[in-house]
Amino acid sequence: IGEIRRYLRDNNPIRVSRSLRDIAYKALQVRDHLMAEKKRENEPTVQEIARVLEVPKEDVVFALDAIQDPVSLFEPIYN
Amino acid sequence: MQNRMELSFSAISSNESFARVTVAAFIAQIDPTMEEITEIKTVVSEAVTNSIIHGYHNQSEGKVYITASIENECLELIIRDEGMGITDLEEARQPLYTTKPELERSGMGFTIMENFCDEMKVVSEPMLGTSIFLKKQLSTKKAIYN
Amino acid sequence: MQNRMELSFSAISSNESFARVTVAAFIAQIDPTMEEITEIKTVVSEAVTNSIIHGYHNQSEGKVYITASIENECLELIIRDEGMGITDLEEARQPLYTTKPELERSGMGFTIMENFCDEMKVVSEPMLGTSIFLKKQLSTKKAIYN
Ligand SMILES: Nc1ncnc2c1ncn2[C@@H]1O[C@H](COP(=O)(O)OP(=O)(O)O)[C@@H](O)[C@H]1O
Ligand SMILES: Nc1ncnc2c1ncn2[C@@H]1O[C@H](COP(=O)(O)OP(=O)(O)O)[C@@H](O)[C@H]1O
Ligand SMILES: [Mg+2]
Ligand SMILES: [Mg+2]
Repeated sequence: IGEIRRYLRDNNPIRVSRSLRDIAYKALQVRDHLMAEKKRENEPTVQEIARVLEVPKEDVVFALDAIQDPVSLFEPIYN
Repeated sequence: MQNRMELSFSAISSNESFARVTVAAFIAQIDPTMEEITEIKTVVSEAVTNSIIHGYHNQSEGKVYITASIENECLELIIRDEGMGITDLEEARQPLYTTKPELERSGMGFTIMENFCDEMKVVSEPMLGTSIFLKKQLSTKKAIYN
Repeated sequence: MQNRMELSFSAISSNESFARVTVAAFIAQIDPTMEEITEIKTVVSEAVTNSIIHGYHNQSEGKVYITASIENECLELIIRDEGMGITDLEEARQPLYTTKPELERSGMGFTIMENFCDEMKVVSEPMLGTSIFLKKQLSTKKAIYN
């Protein structure tokens, strides 16, 4: 099993694209959690989310871009 | 204190998300909300896309230039190209006006930039290029916790 | 095809993680492995920190300049400052050599950069500044699925 694991690790390294998506989904979960928890009006800031995830805030921004859904951004303007 | 950065990159569309992330990471330092980040990323996307597809006609030669500075939670952005420029600026800024109707979201770039920022100025010279000056006041932490 | 970017920013330490993410976002386009991106971020951190704390003595005046280009999955990085420069380069590059022993990981910056890259060249001129030239070959996805 150790050998298989090593084979998988050496031959199928985790690509950045996947890791970014993982961080991004976690960031969204944290955001929702913070919003529900505090019943607040304002969205949490990037820094608050970064603190929970224990990564630099720049990394949160970077990761979120990987799952950005551009279409949804424009709905408020068209409506 | 003022913090400043200048960026230039090859005018190819795979650099759009790079440009967006760079500006967003720069302003991450002053702790914006997710919403502000999204707005700024959208604005950068629109301006950079315009430079690449209209300014340089997707020719992949040429560069896009971005300057960002932050002072007192106010972001100033300049997005510039040395492309073909715009002949009739007033017309170009009209909602839904586009010279490339085959694209998605046609004609809304300038309208989006104007809406997501507090100030927008466009300077363009045919054959010399286009510069977009944008200002956006970000909410401070103080304002949020008041 | 070559893709290129140039970045400059105020030499303040809050820009370190900005610089790291910017370079990471640039190379993310060719989807490197996590290990490669971690190495590159570390290298950028070391070089940028050196420019800020040694080159400019943490004076927050001055700028740090980064150029990155990718061609055939080979990354070329230049990280440059216009700070005080290094008098004895050979000595400076020795593992554990440092002029600021109070810092973390003292004296290992050059050693780390050298180890995480395929090539490193340092050019420095007292009173004019320091440039670090780095090359790193990244793995392609094709190579992996072979
Ligand atoms: N950087 C630029 N260089 C040249 N022309 C531009 C530039 N930016 C915008 N334009 C012109 O302005 C028009 C409107 O731009 P925009 O509102 O973003 O809509 P769209 O990009 O969908 O056409 C474009 O169709 C183009 O003719
Ligand atoms: N950009 C620079 N400008 C001036 N001096 C530098 C620069 N980079 C490195 N040095 C000198 O080289 C020494 C070794 O650098 P490094 O290996 O990164 O270790 P450290 O930063 O921990 O001192 C530094 O202590 C400093 O004297
Ligand atoms: Mg447009
Ligand atoms: Mg060092």
